Amino acid sequence: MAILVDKDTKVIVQGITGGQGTFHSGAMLEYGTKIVAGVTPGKAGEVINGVPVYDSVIEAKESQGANASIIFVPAPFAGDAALEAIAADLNPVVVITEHVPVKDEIRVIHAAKVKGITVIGPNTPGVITPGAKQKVGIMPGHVFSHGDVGLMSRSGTLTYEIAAGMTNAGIGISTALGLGGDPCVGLTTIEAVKLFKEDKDTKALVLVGEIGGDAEERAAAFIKKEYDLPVVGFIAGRTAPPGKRMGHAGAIISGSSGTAAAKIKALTEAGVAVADKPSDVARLLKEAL
Amino acid sequence: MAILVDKDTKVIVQGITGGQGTFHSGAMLEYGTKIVAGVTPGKAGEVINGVPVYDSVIEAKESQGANASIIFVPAPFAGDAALEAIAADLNPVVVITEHVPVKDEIRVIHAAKVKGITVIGPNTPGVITPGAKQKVGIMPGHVFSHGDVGLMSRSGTLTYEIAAGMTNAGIGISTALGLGGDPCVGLTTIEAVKLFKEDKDTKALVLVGEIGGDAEERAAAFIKKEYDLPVVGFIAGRTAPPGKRMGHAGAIISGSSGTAAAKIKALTEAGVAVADKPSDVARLLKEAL
Amino acid sequence: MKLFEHEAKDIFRAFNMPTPSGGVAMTPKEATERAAEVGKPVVVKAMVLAGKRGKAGGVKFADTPQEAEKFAEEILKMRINDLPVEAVLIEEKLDIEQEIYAGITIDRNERKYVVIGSAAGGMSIEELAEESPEKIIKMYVDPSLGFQAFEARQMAIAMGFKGKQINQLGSFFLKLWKIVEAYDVELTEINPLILTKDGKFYAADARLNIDDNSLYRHKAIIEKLKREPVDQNERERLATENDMAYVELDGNIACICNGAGLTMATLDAISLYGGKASTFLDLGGGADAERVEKGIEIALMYPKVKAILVNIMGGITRCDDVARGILAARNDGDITAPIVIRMVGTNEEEGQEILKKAGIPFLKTMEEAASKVVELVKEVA
Amino acid sequence: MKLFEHEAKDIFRAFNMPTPSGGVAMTPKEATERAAEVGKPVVVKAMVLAGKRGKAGGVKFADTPQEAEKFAEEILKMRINDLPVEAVLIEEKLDIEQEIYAGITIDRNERKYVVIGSAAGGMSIEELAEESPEKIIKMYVDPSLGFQAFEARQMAIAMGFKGKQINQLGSFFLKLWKIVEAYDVELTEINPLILTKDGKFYAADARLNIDDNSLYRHKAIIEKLKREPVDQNERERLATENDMAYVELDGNIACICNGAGLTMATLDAISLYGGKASTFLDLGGGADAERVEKGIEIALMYPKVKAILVNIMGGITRCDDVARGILAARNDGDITAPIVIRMVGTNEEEGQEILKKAGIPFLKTMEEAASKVVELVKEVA
Repeated sequence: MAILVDKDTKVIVQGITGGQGTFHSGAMLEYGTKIVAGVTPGKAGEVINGVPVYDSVIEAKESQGANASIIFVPAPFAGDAALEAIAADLNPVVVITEHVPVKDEIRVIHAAKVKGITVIGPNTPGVITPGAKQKVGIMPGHVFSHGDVGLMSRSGTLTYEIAAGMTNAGIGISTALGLGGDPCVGLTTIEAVKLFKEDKDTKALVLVGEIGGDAEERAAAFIKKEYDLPVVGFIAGRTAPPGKRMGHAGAIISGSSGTAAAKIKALTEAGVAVADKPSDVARLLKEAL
Repeated sequence: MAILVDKDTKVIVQGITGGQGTFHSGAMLEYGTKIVAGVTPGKAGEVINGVPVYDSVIEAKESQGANASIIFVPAPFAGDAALEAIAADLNPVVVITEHVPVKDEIRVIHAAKVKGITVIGPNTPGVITPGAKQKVGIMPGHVFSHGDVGLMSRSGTLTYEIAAGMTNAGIGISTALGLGGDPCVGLTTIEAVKLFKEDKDTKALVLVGEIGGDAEERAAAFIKKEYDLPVVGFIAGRTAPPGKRMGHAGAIISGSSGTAAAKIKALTEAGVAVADKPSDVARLLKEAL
Repeated sequence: MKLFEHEAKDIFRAFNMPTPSGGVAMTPKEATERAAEVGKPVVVKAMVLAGKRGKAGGVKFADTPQEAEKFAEEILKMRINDLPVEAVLIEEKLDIEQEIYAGITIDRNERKYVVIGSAAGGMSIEELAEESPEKIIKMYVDPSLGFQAFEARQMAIAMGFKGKQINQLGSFFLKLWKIVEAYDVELTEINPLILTKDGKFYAADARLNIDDNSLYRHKAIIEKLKREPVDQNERERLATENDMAYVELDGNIACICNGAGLTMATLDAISLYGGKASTFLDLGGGADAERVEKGIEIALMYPKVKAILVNIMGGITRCDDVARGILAARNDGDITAPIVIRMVGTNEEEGQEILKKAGIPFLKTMEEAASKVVELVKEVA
Repeated sequence: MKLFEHEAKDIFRAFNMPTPSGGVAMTPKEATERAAEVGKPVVVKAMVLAGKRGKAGGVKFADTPQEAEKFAEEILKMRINDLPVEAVLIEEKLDIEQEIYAGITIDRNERKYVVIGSAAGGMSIEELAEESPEKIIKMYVDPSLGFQAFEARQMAIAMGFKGKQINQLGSFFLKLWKIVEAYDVELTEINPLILTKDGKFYAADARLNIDDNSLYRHKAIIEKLKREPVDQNERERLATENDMAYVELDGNIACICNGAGLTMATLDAISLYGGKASTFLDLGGGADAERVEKGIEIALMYPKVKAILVNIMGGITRCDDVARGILAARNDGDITAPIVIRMVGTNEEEGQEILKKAGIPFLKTMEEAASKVVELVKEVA
């Protein structure tokens, strides 16, 4: 078991004929991901990495029996691609694309919510379940080892850094999940915690947050009340100045809200062991388990 | 019992300070309708026909405990008024206003559907339940007498004509209902039949249709399959030429669809006794009952 | 409001929808110039707000500017469906690979916009629906999300297109939807939408009807068109100005009633008694004396009228007001044909009193009234 | 993209939103003319994309055109928040009855637009939120229906307005929403929105930020503005052009990393070891050698930089590419400050091999690297 992605996940790659789509569908297949079809309108009949390409998601789904989608199409078309995946009832829909207009994100997230579909991202590295050898994302698979700790994060490489540290320390991962670096993302931190809570094979959590918004504070409130297993946290951006976007569109301190200090305080009060450095995460996990 | 409107109906009149709103709220009150509040933005504090006026539907509802709305505001603002009533969970929402843009109608009807609210109209004379002395509409109350026949129609004065004929013949009405003369209306003919079917005090139906669309054919199919009580029909527009709007925006024969002949045929095949003239309706009812 | 083809195409072009090169001409001379500008064989089309103009001879192909001038001259003199041809549109004659149908309208059962397409364009959608309904693709538009690009592509796929034509045709449908949204369009059709031999799509025709009820939102476009709706004769225009519903028919009895349903039923009753109506005239709700008089005046402008039937079911409309209107019309000498009056409902007695005093007869049921007016017409004839 | 106040107000006016009379001036002389045109006491405001310009002296009231000229001269010479004042806006000084706050932004938890209003405008919404949160009215916009006129009126009612002001202020909010929808606005504020003593509402200030990710949809407006985003210094502009995330800080260590989270964590690690970062530079995913070299070049343009820390977690980014980039920068003589390198992940061994051969030292953990670079800076100082 795991969350969102497991051995039964059959993935459609939207935008498979583009550079990113081709490269990462290859990497996913190599890792073990069951990619059953690709979609690029107008390119039906092509074959990329052995995967047949269709003109539309619905054709791809009906021909190959897919149940999830990963989207690599350029930002101006990513919202439409996500709506197409949602209309075809694929779930989850993982939107890798960066720079999607927020108005489009809001439409996509709302459309998914109405249908009870999970959108991950946009601007996410995706989801990986090492135990099932399934990744629906762009993360380097080898840094994630199988185990019983759930990992969620708003950033990519920082996740790899922490995952690598865990792997080196002999701690494995049930599912690792990038939530996306944009202010508006589909699956939120608190929703991710809830999903992990329902997963009986996840025995502890690592919550990697960053400045901006109050997703971590909300998750902390939930953890305090409802989550009994160990949680280790890390918050990036302690030294970030207010008013500046730190790379991610979502990583910005506005006024006094969204600071690392507030997040660390909320998590600590919720009983979460908050690491000072990425490398402390593995140590704190060992102590907690 | 009856449908949509009964002794527990407490009505808000939107646009009560306008000419139509003032005139018809007076007529409704005189008939016996429980009007608890009026709404005209910016005119809170006024009193019309003894009814207090509020700036918004939600204020009116919360102050006076209303559960239904009738709308007299001018066409450019009627869609907004209906959405306001829907947002405040009033049900039914009766839209008297004529000439509402169809785009607005579609939005309103969809918003109501999502919340399970019945919109009657636009461009309707409204609903009357003579037994409860409640009318939420602009029809002359005295031509409707209490009884057990349900009456539904897409037109106003024709309904009064037929109701008057029934009253003269000693046949009473459970609820009479104007569906509205526009192509897109909230409550459809078939939905009205279904409502009457659930009403144990309605023992027979009169279905007054007209050219345009296929609402009557759809209702006929339902009646054939699911409705066992007597139904008398009348279809206006047997002599109407194709391609011309006969007064109502919805009363138009396009190509070969929407003709009176097709409707009469469908109703007859469903076991409905179709009258040749409005005055035949009462006679056919007597024969059927 | 129905737009002329060239007006609709101006909007199409504003939304980057490809249309054939060319332009509108008001005179044969302008037509020559337009054809010369195109520099290729052209089509000369009558600008008239009537269907089937092709069958009426309003569409001609010209190989030279001289030929275009000749056809323009012929066409500009025509009347189609009783309407004058306002102008001609001169456009490049396309090298046709395939004729396609694309349209958007409102489905009254679903209460949604519906996008319609067919790879078998050229003929009317009604004919196509009868001959080969399986060739018509329909897609309903979700009222909360609107029509999406992926759905537009699905239209193209379902219509049988492949490769990059999926995106090209999809883009056509998407633009058409954006126009529908922007201008409260209740019906638009591109028939034919032409795929040329060199693989390009063009809107070769354009039908665009804006919801009359929404015109207050589109003052800029009406301003730009610099015209009033023109698909009406003088009587129709007058009725529209007075906010009355008015339709002309083939018979000789003018029906003046209140309410569309009642008016239709009155027409039908006349037919039942062997008569034929000339006029559908719905005075609307709450007509006063002046309005009744105006209605009679408009109805009598139509030469076919031999008798009048006034049928009023008083609700908001008061019978005394109606009686006063009839009286005023008579006293002004406006009533130039036999008239039958039936009038019941609100203030019925007061109204009847007025008519009685003036010596104007009236009846109590619409059946009596209809049968009476049919008799009168027979006497007149 | 942040719009200048006068640019935002041009859009406001296009949506029929009342703004004070006046106009923009590039020179003191133009300021006199604008003030003379207004013909009343005016306010002279610095056009600069920085907050708190009032406190910085960028807003002055002038009773005469001469006074306006004098203030314009002063203000046009100013720099506010390290940015030059581009122009001044000369506007009628309004006769204030009440200052109101109106704004729309995006709520990231709800993933919805949120409309915000307060009858206590004038001060910043953040201050107001701390002092009197009860005075702030918020309304979320339904993503499928959009913001409705009745909701706009409810805002005005909830803010305490009565009578016809409900419709007037509601109309302001509704227009603001239409602008947000039309231009992909991620934040707009009118603060203050002024109610004058004679009972009229005016947008006295205007903040309008368009979502950078949506700019491809708004080419017409960018074209019209005839300018690039200007709230950036040269280094920031260069980084934007190269699609790198770049932020300048107060310290002296430039952090060049891949990924925003990792870059922030690197900054934090430096601080843990007693150092202070000067630069946040995120190369993004899949940086090649050239990009790495460019990143080093941009980082070193900032005079505060005393040392560089390159911290790469190879995923899509390959360590051999990074190594080649560093090598190239060194060989070109671009590296003018001590550099510490940490590099793991994809093609780690190949990358390390390249650095070893070139005699460039590298470290394996970010903690070692952070502590090392802090030491180096101390030595340099």
